[in-house]
Amino acid sequence: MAEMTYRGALRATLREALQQDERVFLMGEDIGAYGGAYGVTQGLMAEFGEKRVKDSPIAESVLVGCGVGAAMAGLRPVVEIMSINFSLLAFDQIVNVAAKLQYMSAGQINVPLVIRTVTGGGNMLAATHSQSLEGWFAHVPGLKVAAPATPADARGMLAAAIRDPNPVIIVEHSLLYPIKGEVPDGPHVTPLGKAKVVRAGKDVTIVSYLRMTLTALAAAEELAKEGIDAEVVDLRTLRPLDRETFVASARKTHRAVVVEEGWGTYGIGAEVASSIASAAFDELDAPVARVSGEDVPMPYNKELERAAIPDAARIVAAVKSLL
Amino acid sequence: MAEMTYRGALRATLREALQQDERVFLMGEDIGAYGGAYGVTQGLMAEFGEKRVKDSPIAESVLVGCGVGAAMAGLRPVVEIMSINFSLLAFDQIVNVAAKLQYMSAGQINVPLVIRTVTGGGNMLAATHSQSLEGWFAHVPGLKVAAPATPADARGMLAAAIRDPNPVIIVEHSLLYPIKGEVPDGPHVTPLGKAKVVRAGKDVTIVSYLRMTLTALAAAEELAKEGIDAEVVDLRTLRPLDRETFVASARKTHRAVVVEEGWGTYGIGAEVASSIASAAFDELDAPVARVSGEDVPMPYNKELERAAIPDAARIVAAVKSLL
Amino acid sequence: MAMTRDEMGVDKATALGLYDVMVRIRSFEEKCAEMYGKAKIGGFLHLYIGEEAVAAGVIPLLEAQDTIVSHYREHGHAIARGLDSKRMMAELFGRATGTSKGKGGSMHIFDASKGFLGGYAIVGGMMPVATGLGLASNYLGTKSVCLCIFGDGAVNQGEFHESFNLASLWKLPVVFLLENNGFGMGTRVERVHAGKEMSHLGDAFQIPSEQVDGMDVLAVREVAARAIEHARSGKGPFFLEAVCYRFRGHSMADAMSYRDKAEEEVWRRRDPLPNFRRLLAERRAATEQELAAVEERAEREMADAAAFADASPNPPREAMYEHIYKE
Amino acid sequence: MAMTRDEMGVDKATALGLYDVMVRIRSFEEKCAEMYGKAKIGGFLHLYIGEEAVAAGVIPLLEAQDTIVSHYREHGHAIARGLDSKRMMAELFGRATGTSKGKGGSMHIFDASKGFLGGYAIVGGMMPVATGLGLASNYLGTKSVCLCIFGDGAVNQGEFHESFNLASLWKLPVVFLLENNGFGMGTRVERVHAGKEMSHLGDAFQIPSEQVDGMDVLAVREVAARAIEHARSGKGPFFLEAVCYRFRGHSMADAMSYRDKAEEEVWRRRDPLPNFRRLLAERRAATEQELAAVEERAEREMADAAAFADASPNPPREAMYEHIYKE
Ligand SMILES: Cc1ncc(C[n+]2csc(CCOP(=O)(O)OP(=O)(O)O)c2C)c(N)n1
Ligand SMILES: Cc1ncc(C[n+]2csc(CCOP(=O)(O)OP(=O)(O)O)c2C)c(N)n1
Ligand SMILES: [Mg+2]
Ligand SMILES: [Mg+2]
Repeated sequence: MAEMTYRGALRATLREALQQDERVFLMGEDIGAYGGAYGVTQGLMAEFGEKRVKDSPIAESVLVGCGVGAAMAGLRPVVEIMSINFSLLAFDQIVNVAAKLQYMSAGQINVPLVIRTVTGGGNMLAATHSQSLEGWFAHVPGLKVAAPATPADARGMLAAAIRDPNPVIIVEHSLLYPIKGEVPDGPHVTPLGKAKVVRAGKDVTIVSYLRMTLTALAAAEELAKEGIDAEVVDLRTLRPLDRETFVASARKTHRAVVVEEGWGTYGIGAEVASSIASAAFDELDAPVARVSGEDVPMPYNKELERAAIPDAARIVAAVKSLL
Repeated sequence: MAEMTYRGALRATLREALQQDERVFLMGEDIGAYGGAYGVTQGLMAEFGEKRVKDSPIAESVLVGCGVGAAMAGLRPVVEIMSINFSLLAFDQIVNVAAKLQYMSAGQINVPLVIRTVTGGGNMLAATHSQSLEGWFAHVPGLKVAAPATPADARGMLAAAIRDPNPVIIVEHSLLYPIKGEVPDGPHVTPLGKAKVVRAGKDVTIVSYLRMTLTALAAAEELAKEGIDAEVVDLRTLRPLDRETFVASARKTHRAVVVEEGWGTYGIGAEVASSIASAAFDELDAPVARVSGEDVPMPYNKELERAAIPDAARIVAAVKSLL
Repeated sequence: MAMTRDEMGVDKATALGLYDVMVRIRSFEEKCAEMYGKAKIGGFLHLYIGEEAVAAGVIPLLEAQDTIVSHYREHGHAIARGLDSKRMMAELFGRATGTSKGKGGSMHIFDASKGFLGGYAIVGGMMPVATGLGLASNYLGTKSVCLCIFGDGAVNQGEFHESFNLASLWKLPVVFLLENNGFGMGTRVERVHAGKEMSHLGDAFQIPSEQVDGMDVLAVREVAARAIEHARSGKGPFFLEAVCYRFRGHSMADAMSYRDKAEEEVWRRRDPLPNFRRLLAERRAATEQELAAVEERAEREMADAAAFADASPNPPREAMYEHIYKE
Repeated sequence: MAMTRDEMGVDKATALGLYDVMVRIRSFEEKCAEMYGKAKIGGFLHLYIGEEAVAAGVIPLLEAQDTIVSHYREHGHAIARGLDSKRMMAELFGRATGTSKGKGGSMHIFDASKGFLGGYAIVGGMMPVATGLGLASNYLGTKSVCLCIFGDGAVNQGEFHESFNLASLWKLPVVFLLENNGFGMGTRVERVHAGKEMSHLGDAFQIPSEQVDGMDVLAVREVAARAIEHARSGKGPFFLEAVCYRFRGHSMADAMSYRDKAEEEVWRRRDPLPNFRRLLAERRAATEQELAAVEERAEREMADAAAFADASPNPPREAMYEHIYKE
């Protein structure tokens, strides 16, 4: 085990993949000379050269489509979209091309494409740079969507994504990049599609993902002080969605809160809550509570932005409302 | 009251708006000389000229963005995107521009833009032309999303959309165009944001929208034969979502089934089901059931396509599973 | 007098082969129209009739390792690439024996074994994909060329611009083949495109371009050979505009009220099939028997294809859930 | 000898006015940098320092009914358009007195009363919007021109192409102003754009283009006058490329390791402020006192702006829910 930042874990995985597999190459805006908007790819162009690490024009649609074509031809492109907010310009290539080629060709073609992108708010970047849109990709059959909350998962899930024969979108959170955590030594692969109980507890289940998992853990600590023992489930992969793990937890604790950073209405939490409410219908002692980002375009002002994103206090309050 | 097709009701409303308000103009691919891919705008270019009815290049992003700019400047553009599947190419203009300008300008600007588009399957158009993606727009604060199921609502809601100072997306279903129904004489406006009980019943609530409302009504007839009295709620507007109406119904009947044509996972039904499960927690006698399109890219083959889209039998079965 | 190789630029066998491709395409398309009339084929059906000289002029020049991505009007390209007409027809019938086991339909013909990497039904959507196939060729050093086929409608999409830029920037071996048939659905090119000549759109990206008469299979072939050679030799993309005309409606649903009958007549007189047939006969490149044999063979082939399709089973219901993810 | 109007193409008062605009822009930007250092400003802050001659050369030529849409590096454009520096600074501070009540920030400055219809932070996103503003001008017959400002990075986006085509096709009165400062973030133009000269991108659309030295305010002004006149007279769009340089990093977070110091030095010697100041003095278009007064006034103005912003309240929490929908 070594301590690594989330950013460092991602970079180590990319390096490793570049070293081990000639078919792997990286492509994205400012990932080379600049080192990536968030520094994840720092140094990789210098190390691997421009064939393996490609600075692309600001043209998200061809950026993704080029990755799709290369993946069809047997390469393993890892495309960085600087922000998930910019992925809207590549939506057609992702949803209508990457996700569907395998199906439309009845398996003649597969698209082992990885898209890394950054989601979420908290940096005062306002409405067009701060939304959490990963739920849209998670709606699409043919895509996988991973959202690692820890350096270990970032390493393991990115490695899994690069090995996966399907298009995988990895959503990262800019506020997680500097966060440190233990990472197993050497390469490791975290299977996609498995949620994880990251804190065991018996009184209530808190289901969340990405940065909100950390917030949920903080809330659990708060609750512990008041004698409430929360179990925290990290979804880790949004598609395929591992319902079993969180439903089992809710069945055990009889209460559940679902937390997400994005907009609530038609959000990720709706699917999770409705899954729990159905599957654990007879075991629930209270309605499933949902905590989400406010249904507003992200405001720039720091205080408003903070208020628009769930914090531990809101999760604590939601838990208490169920008791 | 007069009998009109859904297509005719839309066309009548467009004509009326073009006649009454000089600021209204239509823009879209093949809406003029060709009359619209589904014939909704047939004859309007001949009647109103090319200033008011504009054939655009196949370039969805500038099509929508042009509408946004014109709306900002005080016009009332009604933009047709031939299929909701093509709206992915305009996603950024819809989500990051149309929906957010009012907010980012703190109300200095508003965008009275109407986007009409066609959603859903059933015509053997396969995976890139048959998906139901309106839930994505319904997730976005700043947008309104209307989905009329009847000629009367098509007329009233399109009229409301054209009067609305906000961006409104109207999703139509190609299989509804030829369907006839009673439409009030003269102009009428159906307020956006109000669901409707389209069939009263006491044993179970079926919530749906657009074409699935017709399927739900058919299922209700089937159920009636077996002595099961279903109440059918048509959502009509996906955003703002009128939770009160369907929650009240579920509270009354103690059972609910949510039906949608699109993919189930992270679908519209998740929000509706989770809202009911929470708000009617103490009144429900069974978990909320969800019926949705299969989680697959739409297959071309007629039988597979039919199997991928909910029908009355599946709704009937879902209702019975709750009793 | 028998034609020499020089007079037509191709030898007899090749010339007859080009005719064969065109005839087989037309024959396939006419069979499709007939089968659509019988409701054996559903969805949107876009026929290639009138444009055969483009596919026949370009595609037989490709090598085995080359790839093709096309639009939804791709039957002709698939036939020219040597796809099995039986399996194609079965696909249009939605049958389990189809190229995509009935899940793709007319707009999504694939045969990866022949580098035919799909019909794409989102206008312009194949262009970014083509850049990636070009990139892979350079990356792996395979010298394969990607032929990217699209219509005049796609020229106005942003992806056209993005793909041209990237392909030129990275010197990707892509031949961009524009089939300019004068219309995108019911809209004339001039009503939606501001440029005088679409082929000029390559200039600002330093992509060499040529415009060619898409009704003349030999003219197309000549320019296409240069285009492919350019791409294969590492000089980057080439932009080839074939000016042509579709004789049928946009799809089977199209009544073509927007079309000028006189204009249509002019183009019909330029129909590549009878014209090339006449040329072959005049130049004695083929005997009447040989020509008739080609036609009869094609007709039989397509009748067989329809029979094969019709006798094929529908996919089982479980097929719906297959090929979404690969293990 | 005092300069005549002819020698500079503008009269004394106008010339001093141009200097005033440039100085005020720089002064505003330097105050921003200072306030960002004090954490009064958050998020991404993109400074316009070095590019002042572009805004000052073009924007004062616009009329009251004209509109502007710009990118996220738009402070200079807003100042040149006459927006209140106090309310702009308050916006950057996120305060309730800001142009967008603190909800937009640096990248989203709006003042609809001045036709300043926004900073857009999605690269290329303002271009389609500009076509709509142009359309409205023609539709309503207002003769207003839309100035659409974007960077070299946006040129590679598909929306550039779509917007050029539509604007030319429908003869929309849009002046497309490209601020080519040589870099998109840390990437040099040549590494991501395949063309030799971006200004040629208008050719295929029949859009007249000109390239101008963006460090020379008078040169910019001269070409801009023609561009605006062209658009206003109903001839359709004009494409103006101003070649310039940004003296600071892409945003405050940028260490500029990718930049060539020698190149930077060359450009710094072309700094439009001292150069234009020297010209004004040489030509006796302004006295040292007048010039110093401009500078002092600007400094005071921006200090006042910062003080105003700092004294302004944060928006109340409820403001978060306002302006999502209009009743
Ligand atoms: C992005 C997108 N917009 C609209 C359509 C609907 N559509 C299908 S084909 C077509 C016309 C395309 O014309 P062109 O590219 O010239 O090809 P042709 O049909 O003439 O071969 C349109 C508008 C689509 N499939 N995709
Ligand atoms: C669609 C999109 N992709 C990427 C970004 C991130 N980004 C912001 S500014 C920028 C560089 C833009 O460069 P340019 O257009 O030349 O403008 P400049 O900053 O030089 O003024 C990038 C890549 C973005 N905002 N939007
Ligand atoms: Mg065409
Ligand atoms: Mg730049």
